[in-house]
Amino acid sequence: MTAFWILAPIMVLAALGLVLARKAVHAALCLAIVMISLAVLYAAQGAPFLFAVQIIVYTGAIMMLFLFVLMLVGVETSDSLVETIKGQRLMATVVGLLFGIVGVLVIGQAVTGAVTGLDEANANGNPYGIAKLLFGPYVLAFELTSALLITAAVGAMVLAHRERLVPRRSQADISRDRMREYAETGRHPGNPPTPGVFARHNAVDTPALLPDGRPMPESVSASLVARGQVRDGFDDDVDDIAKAIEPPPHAGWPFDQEGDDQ
Amino acid sequence: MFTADLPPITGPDVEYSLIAPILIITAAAVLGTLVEALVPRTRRFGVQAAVAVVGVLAAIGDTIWVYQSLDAVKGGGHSGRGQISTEGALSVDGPGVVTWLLLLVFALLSFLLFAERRLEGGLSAFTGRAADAPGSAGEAEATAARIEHTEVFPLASFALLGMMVFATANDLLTMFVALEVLSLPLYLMCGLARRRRLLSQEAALKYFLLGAFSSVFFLYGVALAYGYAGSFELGRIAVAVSSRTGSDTLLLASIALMAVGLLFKISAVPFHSWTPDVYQGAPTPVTAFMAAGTKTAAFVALLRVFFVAFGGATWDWRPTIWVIAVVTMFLGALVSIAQTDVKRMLAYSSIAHAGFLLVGFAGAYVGTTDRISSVSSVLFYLTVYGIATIGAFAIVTLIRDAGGEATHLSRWAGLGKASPFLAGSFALFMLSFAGIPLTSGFIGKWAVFSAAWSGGYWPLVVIGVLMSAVAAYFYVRVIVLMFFTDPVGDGPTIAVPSVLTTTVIAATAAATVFLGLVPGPMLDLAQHAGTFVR
Amino acid sequence: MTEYITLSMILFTIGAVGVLVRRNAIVVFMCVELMLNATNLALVAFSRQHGNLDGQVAAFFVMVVAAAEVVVGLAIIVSIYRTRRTTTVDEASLLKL
Amino acid sequence: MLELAWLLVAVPLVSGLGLLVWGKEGDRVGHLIGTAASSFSFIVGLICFFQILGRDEGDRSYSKSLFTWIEAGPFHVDMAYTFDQLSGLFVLLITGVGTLIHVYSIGYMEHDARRRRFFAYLNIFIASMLTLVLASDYLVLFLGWEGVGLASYLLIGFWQHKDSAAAAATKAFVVNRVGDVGMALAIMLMFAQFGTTAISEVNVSVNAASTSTATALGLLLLLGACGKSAQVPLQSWLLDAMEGPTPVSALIHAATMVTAGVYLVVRSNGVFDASEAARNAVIAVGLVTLLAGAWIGCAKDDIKKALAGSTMSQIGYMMLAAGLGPAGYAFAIFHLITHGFFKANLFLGAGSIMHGMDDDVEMRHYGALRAAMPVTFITFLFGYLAIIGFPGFSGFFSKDKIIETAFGHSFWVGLGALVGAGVTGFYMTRMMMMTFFSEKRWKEDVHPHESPKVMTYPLIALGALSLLGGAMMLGGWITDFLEPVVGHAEHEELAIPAWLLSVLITLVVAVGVALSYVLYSREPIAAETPADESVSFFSRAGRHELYGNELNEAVVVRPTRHLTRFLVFLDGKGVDGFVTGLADRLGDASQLLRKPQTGFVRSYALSIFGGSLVVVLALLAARLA
Amino acid sequence: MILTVMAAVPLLGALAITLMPRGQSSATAVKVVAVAASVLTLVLSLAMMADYDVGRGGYQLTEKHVWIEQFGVHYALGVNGIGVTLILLTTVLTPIVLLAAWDDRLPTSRSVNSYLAWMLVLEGLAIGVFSATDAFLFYVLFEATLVPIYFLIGSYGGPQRTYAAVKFLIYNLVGGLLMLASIVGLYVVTSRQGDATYLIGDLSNLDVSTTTERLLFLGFMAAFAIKAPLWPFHTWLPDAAASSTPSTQVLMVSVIDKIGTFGMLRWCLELFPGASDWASPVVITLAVISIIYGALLAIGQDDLRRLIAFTSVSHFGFIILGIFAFTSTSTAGSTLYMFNHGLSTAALFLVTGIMIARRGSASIQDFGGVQKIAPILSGVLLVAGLSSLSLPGLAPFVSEFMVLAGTFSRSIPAAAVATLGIVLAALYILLMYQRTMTGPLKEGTEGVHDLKPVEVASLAPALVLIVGLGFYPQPLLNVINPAVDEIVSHVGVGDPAPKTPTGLAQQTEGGEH
Repeated sequence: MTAFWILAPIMVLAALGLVLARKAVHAALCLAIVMISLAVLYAAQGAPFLFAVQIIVYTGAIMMLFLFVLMLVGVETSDSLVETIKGQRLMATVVGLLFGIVGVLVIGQAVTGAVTGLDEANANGNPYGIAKLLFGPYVLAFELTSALLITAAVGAMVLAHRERLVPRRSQADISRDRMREYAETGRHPGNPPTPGVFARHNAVDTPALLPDGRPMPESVSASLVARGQVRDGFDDDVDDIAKAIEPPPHAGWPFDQEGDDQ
Repeated sequence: MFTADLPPITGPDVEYSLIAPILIITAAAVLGTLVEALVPRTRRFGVQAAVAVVGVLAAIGDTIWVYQSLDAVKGGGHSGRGQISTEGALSVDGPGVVTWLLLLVFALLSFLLFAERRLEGGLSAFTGRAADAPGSAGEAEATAARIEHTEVFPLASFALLGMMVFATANDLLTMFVALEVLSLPLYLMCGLARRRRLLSQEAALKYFLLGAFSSVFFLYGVALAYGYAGSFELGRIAVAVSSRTGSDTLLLASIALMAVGLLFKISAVPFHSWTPDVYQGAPTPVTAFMAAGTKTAAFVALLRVFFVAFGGATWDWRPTIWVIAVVTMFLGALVSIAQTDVKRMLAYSSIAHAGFLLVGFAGAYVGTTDRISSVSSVLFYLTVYGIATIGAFAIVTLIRDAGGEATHLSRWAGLGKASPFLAGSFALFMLSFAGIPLTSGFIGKWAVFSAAWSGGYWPLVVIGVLMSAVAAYFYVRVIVLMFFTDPVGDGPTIAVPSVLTTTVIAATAAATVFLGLVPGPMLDLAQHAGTFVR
Repeated sequence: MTEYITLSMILFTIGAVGVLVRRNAIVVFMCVELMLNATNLALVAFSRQHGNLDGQVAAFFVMVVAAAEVVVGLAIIVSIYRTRRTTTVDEASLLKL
Repeated sequence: MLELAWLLVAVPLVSGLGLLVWGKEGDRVGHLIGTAASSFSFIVGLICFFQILGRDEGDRSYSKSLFTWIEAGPFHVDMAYTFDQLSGLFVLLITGVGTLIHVYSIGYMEHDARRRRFFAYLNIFIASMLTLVLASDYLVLFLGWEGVGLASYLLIGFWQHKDSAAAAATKAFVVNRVGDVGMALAIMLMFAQFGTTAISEVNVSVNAASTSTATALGLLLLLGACGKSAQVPLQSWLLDAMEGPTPVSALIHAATMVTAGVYLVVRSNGVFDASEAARNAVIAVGLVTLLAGAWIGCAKDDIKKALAGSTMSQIGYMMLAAGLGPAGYAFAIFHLITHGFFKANLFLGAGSIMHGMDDDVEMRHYGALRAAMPVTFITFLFGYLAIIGFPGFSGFFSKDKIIETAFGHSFWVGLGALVGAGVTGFYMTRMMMMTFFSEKRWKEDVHPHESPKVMTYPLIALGALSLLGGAMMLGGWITDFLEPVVGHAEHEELAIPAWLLSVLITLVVAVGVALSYVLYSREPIAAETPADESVSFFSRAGRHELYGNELNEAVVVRPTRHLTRFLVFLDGKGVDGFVTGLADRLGDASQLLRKPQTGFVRSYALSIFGGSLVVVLALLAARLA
Repeated sequence: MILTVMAAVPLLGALAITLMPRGQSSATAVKVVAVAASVLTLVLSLAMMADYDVGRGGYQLTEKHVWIEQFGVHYALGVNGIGVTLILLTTVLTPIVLLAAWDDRLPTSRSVNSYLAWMLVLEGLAIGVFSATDAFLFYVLFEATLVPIYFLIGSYGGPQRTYAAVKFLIYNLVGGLLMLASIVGLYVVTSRQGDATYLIGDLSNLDVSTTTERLLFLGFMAAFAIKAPLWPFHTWLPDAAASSTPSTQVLMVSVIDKIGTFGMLRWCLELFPGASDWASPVVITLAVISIIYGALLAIGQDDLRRLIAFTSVSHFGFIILGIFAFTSTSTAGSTLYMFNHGLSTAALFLVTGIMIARRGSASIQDFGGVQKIAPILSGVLLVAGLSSLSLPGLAPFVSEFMVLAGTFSRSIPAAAVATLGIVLAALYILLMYQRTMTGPLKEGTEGVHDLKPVEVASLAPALVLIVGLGFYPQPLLNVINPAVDEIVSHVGVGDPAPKTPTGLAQQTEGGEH
């Protein structure tokens, strides 16, 4: 009983943590706490076999799977605190509270009758008792779980496995291709310089300058070239910019300009 | 070291001949999995389809044999036909075997739709490579390479296996496992549509999360039932219920929570909300399979649990079922009026039909040998509903435009002119759904209403007929659209199906008319099935 | 006995509320697992009360089922993540009305 | 011949229907066939009449059932006819006057393209009217009753291209239908009360029934009679009915059909004998109509309408007489017959005048026609003298008797009848003055001329009958003759001798005539009708037919129209609106209920969670409750 | 057997037509086949009349086969006088209607094949409905008639056809489904007492509690009241009539709506006499309201088709009134009225249909002075109209008067108010006639030429029957009376005896006669 009273608050808190933790990883850890505590309770309840399975299968395998997927989708993801569905949180709380109260009052308190205890059932050891049931009345369910597992395996394959349709291209293949291409079409195997290299501006519309000072049009995105938005990047730009910065020589006051227009 | 001390565990006693249909389907599913691994891709699809169809056909044959031999195995003491087998895990009884037959027939028709490859230019309705993101280069590559997920056949066979066990499970634990066996493949298959994959994946996610959520409720109900009776076996629970051993509130909570899980599967309000989304998003052949099969299996399981295990508490649960039936009929019928998508509309119609089925269930009428009972009426209704549903979804697969199936209702305008027979068949299914006489739907309605009235619930019958009028409104609107409205623009194209889909449509339409005109044999079957074996 | 069932009920409810309030599909799914665990607790407790092992066997089955379910569920979540780059369930709301 | 008396009806009916169906080829001979059919009926009628005359006084009624018309449960109606003294007289009047009018119409309608059809309608009318008077069952009578209504409708609206004619026809039919309601209810009451609708049986059985039943029956029959005979309050259609061709006005709206009400009352003598209240109602109706019709007759400038007012008034006399019980029945019939002669004469005369005046009916456009149309003038004069009751002429005898009997009943009724006689003298003299005397007021290019012989011969015949019809009264022949049918009446002695009353009546009439003569000869008559404002209230009211139409409009037509409009609105917005509204609400509800389908999986989960809570609570509640 | 054959012939004809090629070239052949099938049915119905023993009463020409054993449903046919009358009406009207549909201009791209096929289907189903002696079979066929009409309105009607078709279907379906509830109830009731059965012979001696009987009755009555159509359930009719072709209107109003009144007579009264008696005050009130309300609304209509529809509401009021007065006179009158109303409404719908087709408008305002250019047309309209206003000498009068006379002996106020309907009838018919046919020729009406021979040929039989039955209805009444007597005695209210029977009077008066 002691174990229960120690573990129960921990489990409830951990469960609440699962619900309230912003980070998914924290939630997963909270769940792991619940599960391990449960395992202990199983042991206390005369279910040593389940104690082991809970630790191995649940906490070990299932939780790891969760964590693994969490890693996959980004371990840092965290829920925003703003509830987007109107009233969802309120209703969830209200329904949850009511359900909990009804459950605890009606169901929890309704469990009456003497506790038989498992001493007799576990007479030959807990695993033996379980095995006897597994291969007795529950043999069909037991066999059915195999269908479940096959389904799970096939399902995971279907959804996650990308069947390779073309042979995998290794780095060697790629480099060989590049060289062949260079030989046949003259396409340079190396990367072109990025825009703005050595140029006056490092903007994307400014071609890189080759060591000999010639601009290299290929360094600018083809679409910019097509739109004709490429700067040439040479010195005459300087004049343009100077003009843009300095006022024109015979510029008057703004109101004078208005008068000039007339 | 302990081995010597322990008494040996005797092997289970399994009546293989009785549960052979289940074994055949299991074998087909496993074989399918192996085919996936061993048969080259080019021939895989055909082999898979053949394995699945042959498996189902064999199972059908065996089921008929089992049904005929039920009388022989009838033991003394109980009123039903058949017996409890496999150490109490399955009850191979009249209603159960009839349900097997129904499930197998629905599966056969659905598998034919699965195997249809002419509509997508030689490819099936399932995505080529589910792992590719929709619209990605990989997807195009997969399409170009003409690869297909032939795994749907073994998956569907597993689902079928789950359904069959679910409908005949005699203990709650087997029932729970079967529930998962039937659900998991369906979750997966929902996400495999070739077109509109975003919707399809979303449907899979929703179905999965909500399915898992609701099955936990079912499981908790099972746990409470175990807490109440100390056993998972339906018969033992029934004994506990009638002897009122445990705490009543525990029993009631158990009934309620198990009802939640089961009502979720049959899409009764307020556990229906997944239905429209999933039906719309899933690949249409899967929707057909799911709509007909899941509902049938789940409903028979519902009947079994409530009549066998909780039969002693009928007066506790009947009023609630009553109300749920009304609300389900009402909401399903009403909301379908506002739908503009054919598949969603059929989904809401499926909700409404769940309500009508619940009417028959709420009657909780045991009946005599020559009278329509709740079980036989529901079985008949499931038959006609399943057949018409598969037929309707089969037609949905044929009405297409550039983006795949043209499911928006406005695209169906003027279909009657473009293809009178297709539109006529769809109209026939709609009329059957609406319960117009001379179609099977009418006899079905009649049967469930008479069961309800026989059970003393005539106001429910009156509400039921009024709700059918509301429901009829939108079925009629579809007919208006197809026959009385001129097409907007070019109208959709009507894909020319292969013999597979054609067979399905022809067979379902013929069955709908036949069961409307000559319902006797099927009624006989449903009625002769008798009651559940305890 | 009562306290075990009460604890189980509390955990179950917390799990259910978690399903309703969390938006990360994985966390939602974890909440479902919490509910399953709560159920297992009840089963084990009832098993001891009735003095038979059926409850424990059931709990064992639940674990197996949960394992399979997790595989399938995470596969679905991953495949959605590949498409949408998110695991928020609210984002998956194209199908509605 | 009596057993073949059904030919009376059959021949004109077949002829009429045949003429209708026959195409254009029938146009040449249609009128001849029609006249021949009518003449045939007259001859058959005459033979039959003499056959019953030849029988014993008590055995003059001949009944024959042709076939069972309707039989269902206790309801049994034979298609049977009874040829007795009363119907015999009517048969002669109808076929006699009818044939004359057929002949007249040959000329009158000569230039009408649809003359064949006109004769067909006339034949149908003759057949229906004969059915009415020969019927030995009220329902068969009703068949004829409505048949004449139909013929009247068709003939009033014969010139359908005129809106006014069409409207008048509709009005006539509809107003008659109001009367028919009474008639129909009376027949139903008979069936419910006596289990039969045979006239003879009803008239006997009514004695065994309560007085209130008899009164109800009498009043209902009176309502029917009012409709058909244009008695107040259902008088309004008759003046409009003058839109029909003049021979129609003569035959239907003067001589025969409009007197059917009187016939009905006399035929149902058993009923009226059994209820004094019903009789008094008849008297009241008759008296009021008598005066009202006379009043209208004084004010109308349209010759046909003036005559129509006069017809109303004269029928009022008959009605009054019929209401006086056994004492008056015979006189009512007598006056009916003489009126048939002279009023047909007057109408045909009017038609002859219109024929010569280019169909102008306005008396103010007449004047000094006596020279232009001598035959018409003379015959019209005979009719005039007969109607005002000039001693020796037929009207003198018949009206005299009625007024005498009225005084016998009550002084005030008698006084009313007497005043009516005076007014009759006034308006008829006015008509004579305006038409044949005074100065010419003809319109330009109107050249009055005498009508062709085919028209004048009937006039002459009718003129002769107007003079000689009174001979029937010689020795009280008609009262004796009709006694087996209408019952015996003790002759009541008046306070003053009969001859003195006759003199008094003649004096009163003379005063009326003189007053009129003075009024219309003193100064020239205006060629145009003076404006309403310039004439006295009496004239104005008379012109407006005592505001009967306005009353109908206000009391019946307008409320009905409003009710109809309201109901059309109600049907659309209320009855149908409820249903369509329900459908709309369902649509709204549908839109509303799809809202929770938000697409958010968490909302769905909430509904599942909430639903499970509700189910748990419901089950617990069901146990606790 | 002959009943089955009679119902099957039109259905087979319809099948044949469906299989025939579509398009202009084969249109005439299709029409000929359709008319031939209907004429063959008419001949068969005359043969049926020959077979039918008028004097014997009861159900004759019966046949019975088990259909759905589990429900106790039989394929059972048989006719009594009422059924014979209505079958005759159906078989007489269908050839007329098909002939009249010869020149119907259908909406573009709709085939004449299915148009005529649906009509023949309707005829076959109607014959089935009128001869079914199994409640379930009756219900099935009753509901099945909805489908052909639905397609006839929806596919071939006017601009509002979709709305009208849906309204028609839903309205009638609501009623039908309520009846389904009662049909289910009948099963429950009979199976509790022994074997489930739907045969009318077994059902008419049902032993049920008063409440159950009333509930079952209400279900049946709901369907029939909507079908009939009784106020306030009538609003589907004007819309449906205004949106369909003349032939559809005739089949719908003259034949199919009769199923409502027929059903009241055969099923409500025979199965639930006590409940019928219980409900009669309400039904009679509604019937009287229908009479007056329908007539007043007819006066207020501008659309010819709606006008006739409302006149039918009024006339159906009379029929229902007669049925629920429970006297042999009124009930026989109602039955006869069903036949007569069928004829007169058919004539009205067909002739106005011709007018509307030629004028291109159904608005009364668009007509005027047609008589001048189309005398035969106007004559036919007038005769049809006069029969509609129950002019004595035309068929409807006899029946209307029988209804009123019978009702009068049961309820004077009802009869008195109903009688006012005859004034309103005169108003709506004659005003319509006046506005369309008389007066000067209205502009735009010139195209309304006179009837063509084929039109005369199609209308003539109806008119001849209208006149003939007006003077000599006895042949039909002889057929009707035995059946009606059985029903009235089954209801058990009995004919009210005359208060002062003639015999009594003669005795007391001592032979004054």
